[in-house]
Amino acid sequence: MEPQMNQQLADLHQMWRIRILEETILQLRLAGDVVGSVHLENGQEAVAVGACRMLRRPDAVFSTYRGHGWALARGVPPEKILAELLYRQTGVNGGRGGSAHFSAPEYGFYGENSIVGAGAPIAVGAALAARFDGSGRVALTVFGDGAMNQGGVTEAMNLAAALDLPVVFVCENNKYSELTPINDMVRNPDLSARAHALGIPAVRLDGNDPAQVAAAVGLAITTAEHGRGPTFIEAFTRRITGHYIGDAQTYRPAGELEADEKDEPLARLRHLPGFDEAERRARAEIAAATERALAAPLTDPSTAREHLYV
Amino acid sequence: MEPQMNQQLADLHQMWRIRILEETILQLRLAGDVVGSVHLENGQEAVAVGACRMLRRPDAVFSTYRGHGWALARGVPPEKILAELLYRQTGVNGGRGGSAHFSAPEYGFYGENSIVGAGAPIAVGAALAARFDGSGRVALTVFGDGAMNQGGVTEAMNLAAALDLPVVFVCENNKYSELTPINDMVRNPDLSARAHALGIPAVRLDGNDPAQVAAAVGLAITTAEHGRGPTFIEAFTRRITGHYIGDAQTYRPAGELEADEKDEPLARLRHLPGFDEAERRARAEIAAATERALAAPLTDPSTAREHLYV
Amino acid sequence: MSETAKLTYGGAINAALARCLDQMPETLLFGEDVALPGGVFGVTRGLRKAYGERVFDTPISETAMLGAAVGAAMMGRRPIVEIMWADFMLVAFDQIVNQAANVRYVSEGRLSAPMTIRTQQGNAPGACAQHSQNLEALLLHVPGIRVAMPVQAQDAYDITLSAVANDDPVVVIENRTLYAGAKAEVQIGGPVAPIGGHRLRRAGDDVTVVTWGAIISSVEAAVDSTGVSADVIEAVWLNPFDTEAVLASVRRTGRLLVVHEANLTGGFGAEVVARVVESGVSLRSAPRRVGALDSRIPAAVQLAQAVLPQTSTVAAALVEITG
Amino acid sequence: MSETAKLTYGGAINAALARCLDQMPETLLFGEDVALPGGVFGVTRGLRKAYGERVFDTPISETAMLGAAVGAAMMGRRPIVEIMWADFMLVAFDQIVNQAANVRYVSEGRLSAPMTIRTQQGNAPGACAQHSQNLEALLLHVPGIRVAMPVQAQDAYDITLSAVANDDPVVVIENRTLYAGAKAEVQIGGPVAPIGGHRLRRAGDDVTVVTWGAIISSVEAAVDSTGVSADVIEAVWLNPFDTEAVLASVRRTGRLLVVHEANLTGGFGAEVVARVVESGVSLRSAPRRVGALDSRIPAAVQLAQAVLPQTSTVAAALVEITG
Ligand SMILES: Cc1ncc(C[n+]2csc(CCOP(=O)(O)OP(=O)(O)O)c2C)c(N)n1
Ligand SMILES: Cc1ncc(C[n+]2csc(CCOP(=O)(O)OP(=O)(O)O)c2C)c(N)n1
Ligand SMILES: [Mg+2]
Ligand SMILES: [Mg+2]
Repeated sequence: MEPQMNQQLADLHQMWRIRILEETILQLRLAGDVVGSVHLENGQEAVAVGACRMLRRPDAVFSTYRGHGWALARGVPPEKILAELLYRQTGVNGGRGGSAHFSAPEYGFYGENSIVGAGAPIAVGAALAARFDGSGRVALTVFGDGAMNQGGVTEAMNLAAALDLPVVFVCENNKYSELTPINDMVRNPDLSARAHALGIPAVRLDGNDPAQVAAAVGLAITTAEHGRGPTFIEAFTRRITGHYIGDAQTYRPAGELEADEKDEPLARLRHLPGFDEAERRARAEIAAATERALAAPLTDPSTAREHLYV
Repeated sequence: MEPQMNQQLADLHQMWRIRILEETILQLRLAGDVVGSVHLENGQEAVAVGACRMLRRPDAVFSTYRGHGWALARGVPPEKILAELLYRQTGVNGGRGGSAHFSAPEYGFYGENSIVGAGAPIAVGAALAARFDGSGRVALTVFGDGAMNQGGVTEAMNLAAALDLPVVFVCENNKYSELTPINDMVRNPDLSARAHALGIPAVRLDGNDPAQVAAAVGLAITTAEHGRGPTFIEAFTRRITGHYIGDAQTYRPAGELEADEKDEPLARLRHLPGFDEAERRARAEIAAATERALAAPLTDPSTAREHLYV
Repeated sequence: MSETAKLTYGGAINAALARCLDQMPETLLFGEDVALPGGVFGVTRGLRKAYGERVFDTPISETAMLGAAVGAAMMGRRPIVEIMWADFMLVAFDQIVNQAANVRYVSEGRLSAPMTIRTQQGNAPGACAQHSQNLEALLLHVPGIRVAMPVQAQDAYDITLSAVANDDPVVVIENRTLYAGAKAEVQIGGPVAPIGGHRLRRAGDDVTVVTWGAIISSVEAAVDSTGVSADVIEAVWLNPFDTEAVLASVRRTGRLLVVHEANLTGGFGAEVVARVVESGVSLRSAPRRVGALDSRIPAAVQLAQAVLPQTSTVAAALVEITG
Repeated sequence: MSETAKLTYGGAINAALARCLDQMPETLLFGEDVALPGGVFGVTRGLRKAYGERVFDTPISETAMLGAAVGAAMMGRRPIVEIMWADFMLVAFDQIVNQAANVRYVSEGRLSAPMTIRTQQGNAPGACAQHSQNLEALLLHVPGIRVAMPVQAQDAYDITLSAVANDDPVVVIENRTLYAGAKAEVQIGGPVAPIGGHRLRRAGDDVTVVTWGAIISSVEAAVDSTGVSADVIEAVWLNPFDTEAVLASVRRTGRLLVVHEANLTGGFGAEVVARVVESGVSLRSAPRRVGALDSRIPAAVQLAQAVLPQTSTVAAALVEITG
């Protein structure tokens, strides 16, 4: 196989891993093993996969509540993610983070955030640290289209631009903020224009194509490495599940979801020879991880008071 | 005289009124009659004067702490402003607002704000009200260059754009935020680009020329009246006094202040035949107002608890 | 014209909002996902359709939303703005504390901000630390803001109306675990009460229990299971707080227990205890507070249970204080 | 190597910051106007020159500043960020409460946020309502954040060091009316103390006065002028709060007065009172609090005086409680 083909298969496999992880989480949630708020990223896997394959060891990812796949793509073992959602001792945070707020710094995953937009300034801080700690770290923060309207995101982008900090701002434009279309909430649907206006190089691309995302993130890393600061990437994608579990998606125009399902990153690759094999491997891996996660003991409630302060 | 000349003289007189009001406040502050934080707008008078002469009765102004001149240009009698700063019963708020946080809604001056950027969303609310109350109100909010980096300002601009609300955003770009040059705090010195990016028509103009400001505000009002929503005006101007009283302006490059003093709106009009006369009239008016304000009784401290709730 | 309807807690709020929109033309209702989608909890369902443009969706811009409410209120509108989770107030707390709270006072009464902020708070199984806080104490330290916390459907209906009709900023803190509970008979259409007051949920002689929020169900269960004779005062309005009612009860019972879901330190329970003991009323035993431990709230249900007050904790406190 | 220097309160903070920058290479110092201008109150003067790029100015973006502190701290830096006025925290309160406070706990200790927020608060003649608040109580209800409030130059020096050296988020609340006061002998260069503890400012037998912040000068004046024999405990650290020291004193004096500049309702004074009475210690008279009235703070000096606690109010309370 050519290298490009290899890469495509590798991406495919990663995307399958995320998809099956998310499907597994959905099943666990419906079965009541996982409780509470869960946000899946089905359909959006290509952004995480394209971006994370370009990241290096010291790089730091800051995602939103929709972050299981980002963690997985960053290298967090699925068992540790599942155990986290199942509140097991073996979870990345022993269940304190849960689906929407876990972190795994040992894998360069500095955590989800359940306050819309709040991860962006924190990523800027991680980039600021890089200026002084010799790590060569680039900080990548991902947020949604709706998050662009949270003032702190603009503040974060401006601060990164003013200080030339190595940040990659990835906006996953999936057209909706919860149940509301982004285009009803902005006048100018080109969200990347806001980054441009702050002096940040910005690109809009097909977020269902991991190669495009990877290319842009690669360029962003180079830009950052050369001391030229932040980059903004608006990646168009669609979630093919509800915003939360139980979201009936009645706000979708007729036919939209069907079209999105045809265009989602895995559907696009159905023709690839390794498609089924990638799925099988991913299923086996996640199934085994699920079994182990379920078998692990729940975190001991007597530890609940620990770690508030040093 | 031609109408244009008349207008110029009227503007000149208004600017003199503001200048002398501010100088008087400075004297009162240095004498200890006024205490605490005072922000003068010497050199920036043309923005307030150009803008306010275009505003109609129902329009609402929301300024910053640097708002004495905006209040005056909006029609608030100088005596009431001075009495406010002197904590007299006859002050617009009986001294509860003081220099940095007073309002006079009966003159369409909905108040200063001492939280950078916080007036912008409030102005959007006043414009929102106009959609339903039949007032035909346009809301004008003025803030500094530095305020552009406060997230709430972007949120406010986007909300106004998304809802097509009648707001005029006036950014007085005086180059400094307190003691720090704006161009060190942004990558792209064109602040109006941010409004553009949100889909808001934006213009950059000479804020030391009341006619340019007036023309832009007039256009903004027409735009708003036609239901086309907000406008952004970046008005370049310079303050020729410190940010606060006592600010020695050591952060200014050599020669800058001198150049600014040559280019400030009153200096520019020194050649006008009515220049001295306008100054005399303004001086007489403000002197009389000061006398009356000083003669008024201090607000009775026993009223301090009133008006917390209805 | 007063009549009754069988409504859930969420339904009662919906009915109250509908009545506000119907009878007060100056009301506006906005927030994230409140209009076309009808709210992420369905509380505002149908209102956009019924009341048109006065009900609208906003961007995810809490600062702009709250600021817009302040500005619209200053101009005579009566905005009702939804902050989806109380935790999200904190991205825009300035607009509540430095802006809304100051409008009337600083303008010497020339301006006012008759706005209502609806939000909901508290822990539910699996919610993360950023969606679990009980933040009423932060608001209760802010002069100029009113705060209510209804739990029963009738109160949710009545308080929503009183809040919207009030001419000052009012924060109504709801609880999402209650929205879709059992239906109850709710008197609708009656006169709008002024703000303030409490509800006596149990009457008794041996201890005064002051509580607010959804945890009242644990308090009631604890009282019932221990058989302690308790006055249970639900402070549905926390500002204004009905200090007199509490003092009158404590004068009789000689004992005070305060229960809230928020963490103890700096919670409003401290204020209740302080007011009671400052009054000089004589107590038969030391007052007590039950609240969450001073901790962040973990997502794991079994850990959250160890942090949040449980019925058993309340019961133990009741027995101890009266024993 | 410990030596002494004559320093103002502001100078002591400057010296402490210089030492931090000098001895802890992972420190960063940033905020609005702190670097090139040296701070609007001059507190950070000279530090940019001495320590270069680790000291820098930021845009007027409190959310980005505080978020950047959180992120840098997670990565092992030790950021010191200045929020020019405590009132301005509120535009970015999320980054303190929902972000910084959660880092260690939610990550099960895998991450931490060793950051220091320096701010200053309180009323000074003529300050407007948005520049006059005392907001410590808001922070003190937030588990995961430490809070200190130094008043004396030595404490300002020591506490700044302890805060920066501590591995959790610490808010140090200064007071601008103190920055340029008289110089005092300050011990510099000594060992860095762990956080916590109180200062006994007066020793006496008839009443325990617990207080914090700049109002301590009114408390001392009131004690001295009335001649009341009072233990005056200054809670320089409010979290951790030295409950034991207060209880030990009250056990002896049998009386408690708490004085703070913040408004009474929901202030931290309530917490102090509640802890004392919950402990069951027997009191000779009802505890009392003195604080600002529950009001916004007017700019007019004569009105502000009517709202804020004065020496005479404290004196009257002392006489009453011991009388
Ligand atoms: C400050 C804040 N406001 C509101 C919410 C509630 N909320 C959670 S997700 C969400 C939509 C976010 O949309 P977008 O940024 O497009 O991300 P997506 O969920 O589509 O990935 C909202 C409004 C929140 N978590 N935080
Ligand atoms: C949220 C907030 N942060 C910081 C301040 C302190 N501050 C007051 S004025 C000012 C500078 C504002 O600069 P700019 O917006 O350019 O307005 P100018 O004063 O130049 O008119 C700052 C930082 C504040 N009042 N509010
Ligand atoms: Mg989205
Ligand atoms: Mg400026």
